Amino acid sequence: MKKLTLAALLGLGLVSGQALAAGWTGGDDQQTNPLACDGTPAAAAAMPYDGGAPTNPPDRKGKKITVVDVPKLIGIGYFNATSKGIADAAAELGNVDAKTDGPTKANIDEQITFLDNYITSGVDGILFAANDPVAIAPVLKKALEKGINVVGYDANSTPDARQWFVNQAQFNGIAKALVDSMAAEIGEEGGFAIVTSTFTTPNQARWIAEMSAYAEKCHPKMKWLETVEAQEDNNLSFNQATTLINKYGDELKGIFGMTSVATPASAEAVTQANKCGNIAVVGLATPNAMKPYVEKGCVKSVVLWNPVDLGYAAMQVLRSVADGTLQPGATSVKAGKLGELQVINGSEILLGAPYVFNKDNIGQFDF
Amino acid sequence: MSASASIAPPGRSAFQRFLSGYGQEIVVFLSIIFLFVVVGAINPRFLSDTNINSIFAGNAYIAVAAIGMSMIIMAGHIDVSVGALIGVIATIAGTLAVNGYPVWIAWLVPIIFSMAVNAGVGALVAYTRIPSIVVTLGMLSILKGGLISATAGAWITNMPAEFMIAQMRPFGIPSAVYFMVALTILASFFIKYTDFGRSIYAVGGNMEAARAAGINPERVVVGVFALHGFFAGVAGILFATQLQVIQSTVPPNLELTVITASVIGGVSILGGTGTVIGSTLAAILFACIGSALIFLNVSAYWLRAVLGLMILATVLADMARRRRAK
Amino acid sequence: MMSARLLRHETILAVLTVIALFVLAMLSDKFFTGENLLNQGRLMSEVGLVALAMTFVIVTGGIDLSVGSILGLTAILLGVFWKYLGLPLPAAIVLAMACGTFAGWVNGWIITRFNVPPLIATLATLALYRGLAEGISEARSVRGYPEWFFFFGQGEVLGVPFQLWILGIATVIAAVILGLTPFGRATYAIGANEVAARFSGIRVNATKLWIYSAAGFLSALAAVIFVSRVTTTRSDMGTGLELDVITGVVLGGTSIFGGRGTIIGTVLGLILIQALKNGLALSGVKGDGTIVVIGLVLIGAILVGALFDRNRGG
Amino acid sequence: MGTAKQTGPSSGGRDRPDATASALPVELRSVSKSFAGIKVVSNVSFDIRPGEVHALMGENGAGKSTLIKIMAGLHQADEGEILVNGKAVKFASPKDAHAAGIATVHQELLLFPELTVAENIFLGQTPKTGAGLIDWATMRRKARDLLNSLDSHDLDIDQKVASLSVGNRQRIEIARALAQDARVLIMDEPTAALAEADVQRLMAIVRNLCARGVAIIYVSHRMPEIFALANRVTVLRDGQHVGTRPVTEVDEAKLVSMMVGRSIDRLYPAKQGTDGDVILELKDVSHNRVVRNVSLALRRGEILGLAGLVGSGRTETALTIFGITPATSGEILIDGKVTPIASPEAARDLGIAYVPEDRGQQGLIKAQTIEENIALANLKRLMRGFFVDARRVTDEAAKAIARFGIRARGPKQVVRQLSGGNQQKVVLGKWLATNPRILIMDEPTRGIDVGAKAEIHLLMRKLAGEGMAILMISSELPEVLGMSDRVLVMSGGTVTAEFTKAEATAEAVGAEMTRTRTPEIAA
Repeated sequence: MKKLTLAALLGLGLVSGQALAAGWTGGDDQQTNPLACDGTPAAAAAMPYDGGAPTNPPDRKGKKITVVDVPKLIGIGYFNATSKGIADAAAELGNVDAKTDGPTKANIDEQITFLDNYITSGVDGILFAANDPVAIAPVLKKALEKGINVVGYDANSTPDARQWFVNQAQFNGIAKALVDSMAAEIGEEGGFAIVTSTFTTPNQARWIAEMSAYAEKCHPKMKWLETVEAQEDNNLSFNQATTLINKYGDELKGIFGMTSVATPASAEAVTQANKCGNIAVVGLATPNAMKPYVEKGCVKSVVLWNPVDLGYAAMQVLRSVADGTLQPGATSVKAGKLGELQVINGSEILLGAPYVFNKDNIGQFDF
Repeated sequence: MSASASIAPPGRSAFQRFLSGYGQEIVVFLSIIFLFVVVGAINPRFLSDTNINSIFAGNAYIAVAAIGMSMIIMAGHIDVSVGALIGVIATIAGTLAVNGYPVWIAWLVPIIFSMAVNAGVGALVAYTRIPSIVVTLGMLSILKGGLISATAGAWITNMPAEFMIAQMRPFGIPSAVYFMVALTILASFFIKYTDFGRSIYAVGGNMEAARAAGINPERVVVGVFALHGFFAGVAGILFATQLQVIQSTVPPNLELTVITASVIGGVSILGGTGTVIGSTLAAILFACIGSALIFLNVSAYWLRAVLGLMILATVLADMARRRRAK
Repeated sequence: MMSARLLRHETILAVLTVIALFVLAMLSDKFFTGENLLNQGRLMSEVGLVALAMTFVIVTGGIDLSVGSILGLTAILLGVFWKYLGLPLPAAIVLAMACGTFAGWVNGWIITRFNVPPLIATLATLALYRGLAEGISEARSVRGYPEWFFFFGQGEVLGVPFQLWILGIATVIAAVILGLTPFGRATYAIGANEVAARFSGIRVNATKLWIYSAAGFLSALAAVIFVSRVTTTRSDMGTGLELDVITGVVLGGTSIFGGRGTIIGTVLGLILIQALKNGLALSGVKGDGTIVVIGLVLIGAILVGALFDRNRGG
Repeated sequence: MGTAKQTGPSSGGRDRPDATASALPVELRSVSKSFAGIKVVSNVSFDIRPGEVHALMGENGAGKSTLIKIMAGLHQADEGEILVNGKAVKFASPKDAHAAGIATVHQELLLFPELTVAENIFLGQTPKTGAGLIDWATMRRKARDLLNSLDSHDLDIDQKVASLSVGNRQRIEIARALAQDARVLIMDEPTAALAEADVQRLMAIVRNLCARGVAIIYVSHRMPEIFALANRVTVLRDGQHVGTRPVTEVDEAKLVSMMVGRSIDRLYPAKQGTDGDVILELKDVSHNRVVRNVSLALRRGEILGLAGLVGSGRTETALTIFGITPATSGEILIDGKVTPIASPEAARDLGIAYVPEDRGQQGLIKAQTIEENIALANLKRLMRGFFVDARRVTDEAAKAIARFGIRARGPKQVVRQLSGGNQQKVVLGKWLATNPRILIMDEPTRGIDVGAKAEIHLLMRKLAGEGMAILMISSELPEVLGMSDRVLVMSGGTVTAEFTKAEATAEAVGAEMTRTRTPEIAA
């Protein structure tokens, strides 16, 4: 009886697995916009400003403002780094009182509650990284209505719910960087798998969708094998990556790590399986976590923008918005030591090209 | 009313005793064998020594934590804070190791800390009679919040190689597997052959009767929690040393996994019954299922649903078996 | 059940809540404002609705860990019915809620039909329902609901958030059912001694089925309000909801062993937690600190209650 | 009591009972104990001699249980002292009492269902190997020997206790006491839950123990056992020591009057009125294999006694009539009409009431108040609109308290705090409030003291006189014979004999009960 049930379940699983094996699992269903294979920048159509505006904000020009930063979650390396950037910028500016607070897990409801509380407590500015672009919109709009300046970074909301969004790198840009790196390491016909956080995490889902589109366009013979979920959990990521290695054997030439947790864990799995050099790990990660693998040569390159810079830029942008120096329609903004940053897509500010860490430069970073 | 079942001749054979004592464990064990056979037939790589190694090693820390959890549940209690505690232990261990303390201190101090914390929880449960689920629910909040306050989630890296005990591979087998096996055997032995071990069942089965039999139930409860602290401590060390990086956060849903392992392994949530072998087998079964689903190309979207169905099937099979036994 | 003996915990809790409100109001002048309090009511509505049903569940000596997953599943079904099956939104809402209620009924069915302890049964369905939500949605969000739908989660009636009305009405109904009706008496009796209840002609299984179905229904209702409030549907909605709900109910004095507990207590427990979360945040305490405080308050409140009981009861 | 005074200087607590004749195994001197300011045991002194059966009697609430708990180390006396072998001792815990050679077989058997028979016997003092580990082989062997010495060869020492009968469990408790080398064994109502055959077996065991020099403190309400077993009897009333007499110097009436402070002349009230029509009839009713083709008819105004051993299908038949375990075949007729009864609710609505055998588990919700308990079976009737009418609930309880003479502070007292007899009256009150026509009483006076027992018997008679049909199940043969207008004997799940009042003698019914004795009663 028991065994029959089990067998039936497994059978069911098999069938559903095959049925769904057509596309890449883990991507979202929004429109993709793959870049050209040779890297020619896409002709960016100038878009009008599509961000929102605070209702009757007080004149904050040059005055001391309180700013709260509510990232997706607190307690992970990545948002520690952005938080550090924000604190750095605040210290440099001198007239900002900034702090970071947020939920302990990437939970839309809790994030909304945090934002709501800070709106009530009367902050002047909000920095956020959205767990869900739509879910967060109502509370951000409420902040705008209260005259609070709202700037996003890392993970966007719907544009009208915030003023500006500091985009660390465009989705298609990241996708191209990742897929190109992988192709360079494993060749045009290699098989690879993806370890992501969850299928519902917007950025990851977006990247995977863009990667799929770009790979189809520019590296059509590369073979996507599988996408697995691993939360933001080190050990689970490690286990999942190890299982992938065991399952596909030589068929698996590379693993994409889609989060700053999954990438080092995948590298660890490759290391512990003694497959360094046989299986490439390409992914998004922070340099500190990757140093051991990069220095040992197990991982050649890690793609990431500098999250400290991202936080720094977000804080600078918020200050400019509060001061009124950044107005809708601007094409660039001054961001302290980062210099002039470009405005794209109407109301987004581009941090720059993604940074590629390798054996030579990784030692210089500490975050 | 149980006439037919119980007219057994006095003193049954050792084999009969074995069977009657390990009903659910056998179900779980057979499930593992079944998975190995079926999945192995479909994809022989499932049975490669590396994959078997990773199945056993991957969930070893869960199995170790489930040993302690099983004892807690046998004694009629529960601990929903074990996941948070393991996170805290891993962080303490990693911090000590990175700051140059000898590795044995980095291993031992967190375990002692874990035992002390849980003994405190046990004392609160035993002497104030607050239900353990309430105390540990509170502890979950305290440990989780406290950990984040203390570390701000900074990752711990660059730990010395000799600290990474879970990565050592004596005779080609991950050391976590040795821990899992040794502690399971040791705990079974302890439960079977010591007064304290037997009194866990007694306290879980009937607290007042235990008192009348000369057992001090409060002391047993504190002891069981402290023991659970020991296993959680070892689990935390294995967890911390499995990878080069310690996240210093609370591993998500770990407490549910650990409790599920104990329960699927045959520990009755009502207390008084169960074995630790069952929970270890269940932890291995989970690793098996997780691995098998990937090997069978079960769409990752449906993975959790299949897992839930499997838990349900196991539970219902157990219920049917118990009903038949009656 | 309404005897003074059992209301003692509620009294302690009420005093504690008043003290907390007072202290928090002293710490931040933004706390004790009508706007903030109403807004907090809005934020606690989903947890509150589920906690009402959870009170019944725990009073019978059971527990339901799957409520968060039912919330997620209902939210997903709502979106899928509307967007992918093309049903009119009102029909999709009703159908999704029916499915959520059914999910609760299935919990009750497993528990009563197969005698599975509730903790285990709902541990399994916790994974199952969440898995169904993920599988059905394939992790895709459903967005773009019509404007009128947002009224449930964002609208106001007479200056009070819509869902707070719902919560208020549901609270009154739940309090009346638990405190004043034969159904409530049966609920307490089952929790205190299920066998004796059965031997007294109480329909134990039917009562439990109703209660678990109600937990499913209120989780589903919470899902609709939640989707309306955040304007989108995701399969991970409601993750961890069960622990928040159980914390509130237990803080409210409901015995985890069954047989005692009140809706008033649950409401007080919820208010205390929400006030602490909000008030401490407004006073500059960070989220992680707040979690620690809530843990301490939970243990402390139950401890004080237990000590009082012992001193008086002997 | 005078004999106890001359305990000379003790030669130490570890002497065997027969070593020094002067050392009494246990002596109590002026022991008192209060709870919450109320003196439950007041100035009680008596002694136990080696090898004697010392009966301890008194109504419920007389202080027997408290006294036992003091001797067992569960409570500590406020005043007075306990001497073991002439040496004053203080028991801080049951462990101390065990060390002093005092063991207790409690009324609620304190066993561990998930441990084996052998383990239950040795829990707390398991045999150890040299390494300090439990020596299972020795433990199993010793358990086997102990049980053999109690003539319990049929018990499987590896079986989990959960599946054993009450009689077997009790033997395990006794074996446990012996394993502790007990020189004094306290038995708290050991026969209360036993079937007649098990009672005989127990009495044999008790005699066997006495012969070995074990002193036994025997608490029981059952007179025949007292006279058959005891050497001396100590009677308590309201916590006071009424007296200690050799059993040869007292008779039943004397003991009763000592216990209740007055004399009760008639134990069983006479029948009033005549029987009416058949109201309940069973035709070949079966439930699985425990109730087999039971046929019986119950008339208005009649008390029908259902006798039989435990496991003979008496209670199971009652459960089937009451809808707990609905009939799987056969017909139940009420007022001559075939009426399927699928649930207790249906049974109640048909006017059937069932006062179950296990008061604590099935009859009452001990944690709730008297009024809550009484209302539970009457919720539909006590409603106003959709709500339970709290005032009528209280009134109903007050009525029951007055009607049945329940000794309680009021309707809002928690049932747990009441004595056994008063608890039983609450159960009765709950069911009589439903205005039943058929009353099934399963062991109506189990564990109830003499006074309350007489009251309940009187009440049953009165109800029958008013036209109620009563089906009584009892393991006490005198009760069956004294109360029933007719007696049915059950065995192996079916009715094997019927006796009229005149035919029903102890010999005839007893013989019928044990005639078709099946081996299964042992398990």
